Amino acid sequence: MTAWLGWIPALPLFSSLVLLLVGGRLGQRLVTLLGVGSVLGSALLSGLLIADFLAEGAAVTTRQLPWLSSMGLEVAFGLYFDGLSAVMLGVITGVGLLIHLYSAAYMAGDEGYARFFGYLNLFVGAMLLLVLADDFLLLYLGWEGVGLCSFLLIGFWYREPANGYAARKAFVVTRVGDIALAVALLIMIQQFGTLHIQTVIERAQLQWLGSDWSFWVALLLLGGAVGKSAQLPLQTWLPDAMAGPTPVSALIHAATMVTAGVYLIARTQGIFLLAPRIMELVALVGALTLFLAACSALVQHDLKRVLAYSTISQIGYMFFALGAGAFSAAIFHLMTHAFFKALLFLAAGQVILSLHHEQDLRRMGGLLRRLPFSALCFAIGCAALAALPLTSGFYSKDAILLQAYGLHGGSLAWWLALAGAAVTALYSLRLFLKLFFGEAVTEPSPDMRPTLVVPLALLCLLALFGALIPQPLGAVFAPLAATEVPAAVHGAILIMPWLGLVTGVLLWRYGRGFRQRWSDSALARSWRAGWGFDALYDGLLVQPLLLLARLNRKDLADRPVQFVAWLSARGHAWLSVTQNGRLRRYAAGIALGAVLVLTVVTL
Amino acid sequence: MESQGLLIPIEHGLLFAAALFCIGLAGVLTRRNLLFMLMSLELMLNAAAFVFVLAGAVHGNADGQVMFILILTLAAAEVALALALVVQLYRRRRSLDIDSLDGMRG
Amino acid sequence: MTLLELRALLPLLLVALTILAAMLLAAFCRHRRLLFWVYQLGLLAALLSLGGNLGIQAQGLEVTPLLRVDAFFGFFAALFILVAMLVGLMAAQYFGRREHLAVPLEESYVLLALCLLGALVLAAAQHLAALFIGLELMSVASFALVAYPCGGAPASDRLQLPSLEAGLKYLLLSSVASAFLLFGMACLYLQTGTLAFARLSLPPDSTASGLLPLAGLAMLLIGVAFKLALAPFHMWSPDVYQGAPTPFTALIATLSKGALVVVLLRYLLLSQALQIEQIATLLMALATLSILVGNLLALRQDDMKRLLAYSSIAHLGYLLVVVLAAGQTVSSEFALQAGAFYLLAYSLTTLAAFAMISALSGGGDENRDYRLHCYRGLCWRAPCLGGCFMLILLSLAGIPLTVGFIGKFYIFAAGAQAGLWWLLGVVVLGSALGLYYYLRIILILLQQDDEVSDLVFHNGRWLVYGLTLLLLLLGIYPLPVMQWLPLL
Amino acid sequence: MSLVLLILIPLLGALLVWLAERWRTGFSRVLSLAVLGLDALLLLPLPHQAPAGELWWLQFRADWLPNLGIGWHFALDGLSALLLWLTLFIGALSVLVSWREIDQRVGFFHCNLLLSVAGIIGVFTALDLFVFFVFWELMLIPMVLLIAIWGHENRRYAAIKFFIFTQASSLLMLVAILGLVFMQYGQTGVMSFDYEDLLRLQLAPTPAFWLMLGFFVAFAVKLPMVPLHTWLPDAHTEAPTAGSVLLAAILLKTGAYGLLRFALPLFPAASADFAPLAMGLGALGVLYGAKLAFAQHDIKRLVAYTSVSHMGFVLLGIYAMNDLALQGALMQMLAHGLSTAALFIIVGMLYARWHTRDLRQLGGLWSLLPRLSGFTLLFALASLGLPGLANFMAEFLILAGAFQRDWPITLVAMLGLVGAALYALLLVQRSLWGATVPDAKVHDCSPREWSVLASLAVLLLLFGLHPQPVLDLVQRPVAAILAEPPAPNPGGTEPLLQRASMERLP
Repeated sequence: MTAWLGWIPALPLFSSLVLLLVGGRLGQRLVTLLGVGSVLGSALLSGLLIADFLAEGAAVTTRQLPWLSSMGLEVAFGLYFDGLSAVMLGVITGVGLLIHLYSAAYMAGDEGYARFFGYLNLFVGAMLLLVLADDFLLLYLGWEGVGLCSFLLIGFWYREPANGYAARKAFVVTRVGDIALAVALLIMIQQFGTLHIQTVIERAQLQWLGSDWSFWVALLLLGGAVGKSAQLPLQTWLPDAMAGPTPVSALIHAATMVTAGVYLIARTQGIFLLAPRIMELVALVGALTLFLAACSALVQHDLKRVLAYSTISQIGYMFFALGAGAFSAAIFHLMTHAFFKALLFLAAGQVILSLHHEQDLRRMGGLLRRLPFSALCFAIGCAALAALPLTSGFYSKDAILLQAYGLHGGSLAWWLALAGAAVTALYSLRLFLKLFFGEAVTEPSPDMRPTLVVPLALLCLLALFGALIPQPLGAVFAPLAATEVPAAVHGAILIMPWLGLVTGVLLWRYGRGFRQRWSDSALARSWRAGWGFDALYDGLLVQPLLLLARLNRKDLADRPVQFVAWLSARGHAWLSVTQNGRLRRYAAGIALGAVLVLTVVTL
Repeated sequence: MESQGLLIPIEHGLLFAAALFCIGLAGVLTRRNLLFMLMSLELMLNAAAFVFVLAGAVHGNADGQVMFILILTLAAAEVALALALVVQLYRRRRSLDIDSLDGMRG
Repeated sequence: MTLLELRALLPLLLVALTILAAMLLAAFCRHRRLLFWVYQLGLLAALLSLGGNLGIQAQGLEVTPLLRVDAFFGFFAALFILVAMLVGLMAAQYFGRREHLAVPLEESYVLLALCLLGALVLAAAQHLAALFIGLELMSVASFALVAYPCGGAPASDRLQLPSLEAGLKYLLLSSVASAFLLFGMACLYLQTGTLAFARLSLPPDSTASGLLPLAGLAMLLIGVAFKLALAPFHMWSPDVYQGAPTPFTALIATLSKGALVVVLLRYLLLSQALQIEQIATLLMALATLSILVGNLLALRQDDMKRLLAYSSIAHLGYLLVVVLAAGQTVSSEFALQAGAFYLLAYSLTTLAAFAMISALSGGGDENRDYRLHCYRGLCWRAPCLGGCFMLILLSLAGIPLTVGFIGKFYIFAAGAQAGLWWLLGVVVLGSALGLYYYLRIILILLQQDDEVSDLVFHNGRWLVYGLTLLLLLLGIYPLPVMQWLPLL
Repeated sequence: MSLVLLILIPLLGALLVWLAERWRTGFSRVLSLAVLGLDALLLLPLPHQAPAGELWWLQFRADWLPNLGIGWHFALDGLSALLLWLTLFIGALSVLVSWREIDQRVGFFHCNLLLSVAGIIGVFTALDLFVFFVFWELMLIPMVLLIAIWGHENRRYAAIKFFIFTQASSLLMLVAILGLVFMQYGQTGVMSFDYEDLLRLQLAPTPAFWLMLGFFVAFAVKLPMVPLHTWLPDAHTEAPTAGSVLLAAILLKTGAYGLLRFALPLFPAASADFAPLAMGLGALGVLYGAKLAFAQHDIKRLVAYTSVSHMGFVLLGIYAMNDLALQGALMQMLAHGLSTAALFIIVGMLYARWHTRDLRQLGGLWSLLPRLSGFTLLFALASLGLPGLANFMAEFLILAGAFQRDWPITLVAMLGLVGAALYALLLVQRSLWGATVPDAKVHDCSPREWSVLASLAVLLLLFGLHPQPVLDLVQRPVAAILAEPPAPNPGGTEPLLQRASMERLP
């Protein structure tokens, strides 16, 4: 059984290689077959493996293929499969497969069809490598590979320069995070001489008990995670990443890549546990991001940007859970979030498609009767997002808030998380109402495209009953001490979503004037621009660099060289004046020389 | 080295020769006519020859005077050649102004 | 004069004999080719005789207090004779096809032989009088050579005026320098009482009497510096090089400068003048000045002959490094070998350069035009000649696989052994400037442009090929020559 | 003897090629390929590991100027073998690339190419300092001619600047070599230019520092260290494609090779004291190169400045002086050679099609030339250090090694990774994406171009995923460089170059 572990990442990678090299010549059908087929294959394989794992529950590692053995460092291609990677595998291949099916129809007819599937498969392969890596260097390879694919896919419609800029911005901002991760790797090499994940964590617990190495490494790992998962302060790239096709946003910027940071912290929880202060920082970062993103989502006009900010806020929840120590709750929320966020994005894609690529909410409305199926999907998605009872979101978010209260109760982060729940409910309701009620503006074409229905339906089921999927995380994370939670707190957690909904309905019905004034207010505008982080970074980093670049295009280091050339040319000019051909001038030269010589000698 | 048979101290002789030398040099520098330059040239050579004779007298051996005669022959040879060239110059330029000869410069 | 001394002086006597024979032949039967062969065979005989009394030279014999025939003299005499023969060949080819211009070539061989005799005397001089005689013999002969064309029938001004102007300038300024030289020698004689190259010792207290030898030595060095065209006294050389006919410019650049360097080396070593700290600083100042001034002046120069004049000023500056190194006891005999080889390399390369120019220049036979733009695109018109020109320029710049590089390597080696770090820094700076104008010429040679250039091919090409081949061979395998380098 | 043949074959080949052009046009290209192939065939059978206890795989000694202690001394070990293979491969590539680009005076072009290759082979194998210096200067002249004759607009300025920069600095090296030789002459009375003898020399700190500086400046100019790098952009921009490929891929490596072979082992103590400054300059080079690359409009200047940035990493690696960093530096030399050569080849192809190097006029190439754009994307990603390609492996090793010696400088250098991302993606976005499509009707990669780029891509991927053969090849030379001088130093300078400080748990 374990021999097949290697095939899971290999299948998508091979198919992406084939698609990228000769994709242009293959027909659309063959490309779809290859693209979707490879992900289907790895989905089946991982399904078997998960089933097998659930039966025995033993961690599995494959053969170590030697990659690099320099004097101080041994690195090998090796895969590691345990409970955590089982969950991640399930999410990636499962949701990935559905999204591949969806995009087969969504992208049909696009001239870069083969290239699209090539990149998508490359992404899935890289993500699987990241999740299954047994060695930090292999993880880093997957980590950067995923970043590369997000760059390629955001800039897929390359004719539009804005897409290119967004792609480049995404890659550069995540690259800043990657550097933090790389530094962490360098410290591990210096301290332990190896990058093998298990041994590193093991030795860290033995060797770093007292020292503050664990503080620094944990901080750096957090930096890497923050970069990739678009948390504060590196979250500015995700809203712009919506420039890519919708299935890309669904797969990469909702379900899989952005959760890589969460996976990294969960995988290296051994190191984080050694640095409690960093755990609090993770919680704080999560809570802050959660609240800020939720507020921003409240005032967005673009449909996909609402979903983007909501993703940032939901991942904020996961970081908050990790920071609070509720690792299994975080992973549980990760899985459920993948389901309903993918559902929301794909449904949004369908709406956009039927509204002829219209993404602005202000020009949408009253679609309930014309797009019933999308309305249904949105309803389920928004309900799960708002964590209403009986949806998967309810169980995972409440689990986080409950367990976090136990370990971390009463802190600012917890209160922010609680308030966030209310705001989340508010903006998901606003999204639903704006889309499907109010007066209709553009005329949609019918939405019941057959090939899109199947994945959407499946995702609806998962969004509703996803919480029932068992999570084999027992072996990975230590079980939490069950602390009793006072009934009032329990009640508050339950009421929060309803509070958001009620205020939303009231505002929709009666506050029309207030809503108008509010969306033009200065605060709303700042929230809409992502709390001004973009302007801050632009002013702080981008403009000075551009100015410096323009200033020094001619390379200041060349100045001294040109000065020497100018000086010798001047020297030549002055000296050649002395050669004016007159004999008496030469005799005077000799006399002057003689005087010079005599003074030199007699001094 | 005290002068044995000399009546006047050496410094006077040296000063005289140096003065003569400088006059000759000044002559070469200032005069524009070629002949005068040749004359001042002779002056410089004779100044040097004078010091040789003085040194010969001081050390009491004849080397000084031998050198004096050699210098005379040299001066004669150079003047002979110089005058040949002066004639050529005069035939072409009808003037002995040395500054007219500045064809080559730069 | 014992028989042995006569045998030792044989080379000089043979050269004197050629002078007489040439003069008589010039007087009676003015046959150009005959005179050429008499000149060449005479010099060849002198060379062979030189080879003959290697034994005497080995232990060194003092012939009359003036001359000293030793290995040092042997090597340089051979070098000077070879140079004179080559210049004779160049002159024959340069004036070869100019019958209608009626430039009587016969007398030039007499003057060339006279110049050579002066050089040989200088090479063997160990006495101030010998120095004076040799120097003046060489100078007066070269005045006549510089002004040689205006000796013939009064032809166009375009041809004879430049050499007249050059001759006059050279004569007058050189006489002024000789006056300085003599005055210095007289002061030294006053101080030491003997004209031989005696040890100079400064009296411990530098009172007035101490100043005399210093001033004397300084004046002597001024005269020598003028003849070597070192920096403050260099102004005459570009005009004289440009005015004089090319073979005779080559003579001045190689023979007269070479002979003077030899006698300077011998004098400084015998009189240990370089121990005196002021003289060492003086020479260092002269070297630095001439390297910088020489290279700077040549930077944007357009005329090829003037450019070679300036580059030879710089090369003499490099040679001073060796002279200084010879002064220090730790590195003196290595520096001597370095100086000898560098002189050989410098003479060979300069001769090759002047042979190239005399074989190839703009304008017809009369008004030769050596400006650089005449040589553009030479590599594409005549690849072999272009290749030779590039090799010569590389040797002047001191780039490997040429004799110039081995010479420059010796300079650096002598300087490093003597610890003259600052001076070596100046040499590096100077050769960097040098690289600029040598490469600039190479780029002109490689320029592709199609409009016809007024380049004229005169005879004398085989001489250029021969010299370049020698230059390359000595650059790749200089061992045989190195074994002959003399020790004082 | 076969080592001397390695140099003689391209030398004679150069003359042959020049004559061959007169005989039949176009024949010189085939002949020069054949000459390079023959050289490779000669290199193949040579023993690829050192006999027991011996440092060099193969040695050749002969006398040249015994009175000065100069002899022909060539030797081959892992370090030079790696660089020789790179030289021959890149030489063949540059001949292939200039198949259609060079049309006038083809024979003379290939003659210069082969002369330059011969000079480079001499540099990589010479062990006598004088012979090394001769080959060091010899390889420059053909390169200057390449730039000056077949270059682009102001090629004269670039050729002169390149020539003076490298020649003047190599004269400084000559002074340093002579200083070293005469100090040994002073101590032991024997004048010898041989590498082994000079290794045993014990120097006092101050003279050692100045001599090491002489060597360092010459190699720093060649490996463009930041303050002395200004010749590189001009030389690369004006050189023909083959010239800039040869220049970027190999000539820059001679500087790094010189540092590894001569500057480090000859002056271990002085280099150790000098290391922080050198690493600082390396990190500065990484950032400054990246910043300048980011600002360029001319695509060839952009690629030239990326070389400055990558070679900054090499300098960082060399002076970190531990095994990881040195192996990383060598790996970077190989990887940079391949990726920059590819980028220059692509720029050459773009220039052949549109006769412009200005990024503002190029754009939207993806739709016109999909395959060429694919390759451009791949090599741009290689130069920004994407894991899975050789550059990342090299940079990672360098950073790992340098981190242990001096971590603040390494952090500064790591900012260069962001800079690399900036300029590489800028290159991709400006040239490949965007809507402004230049008008000409052009064909995509011809089979020749495709095979050249594919071979480079495969090599980069191969060394990215399986760098072990390269690391084993240079294992022993790196250890030798870091080890103390061979002779037992009688209580002299204690070995400053401590092993990589790897506290390994039992």
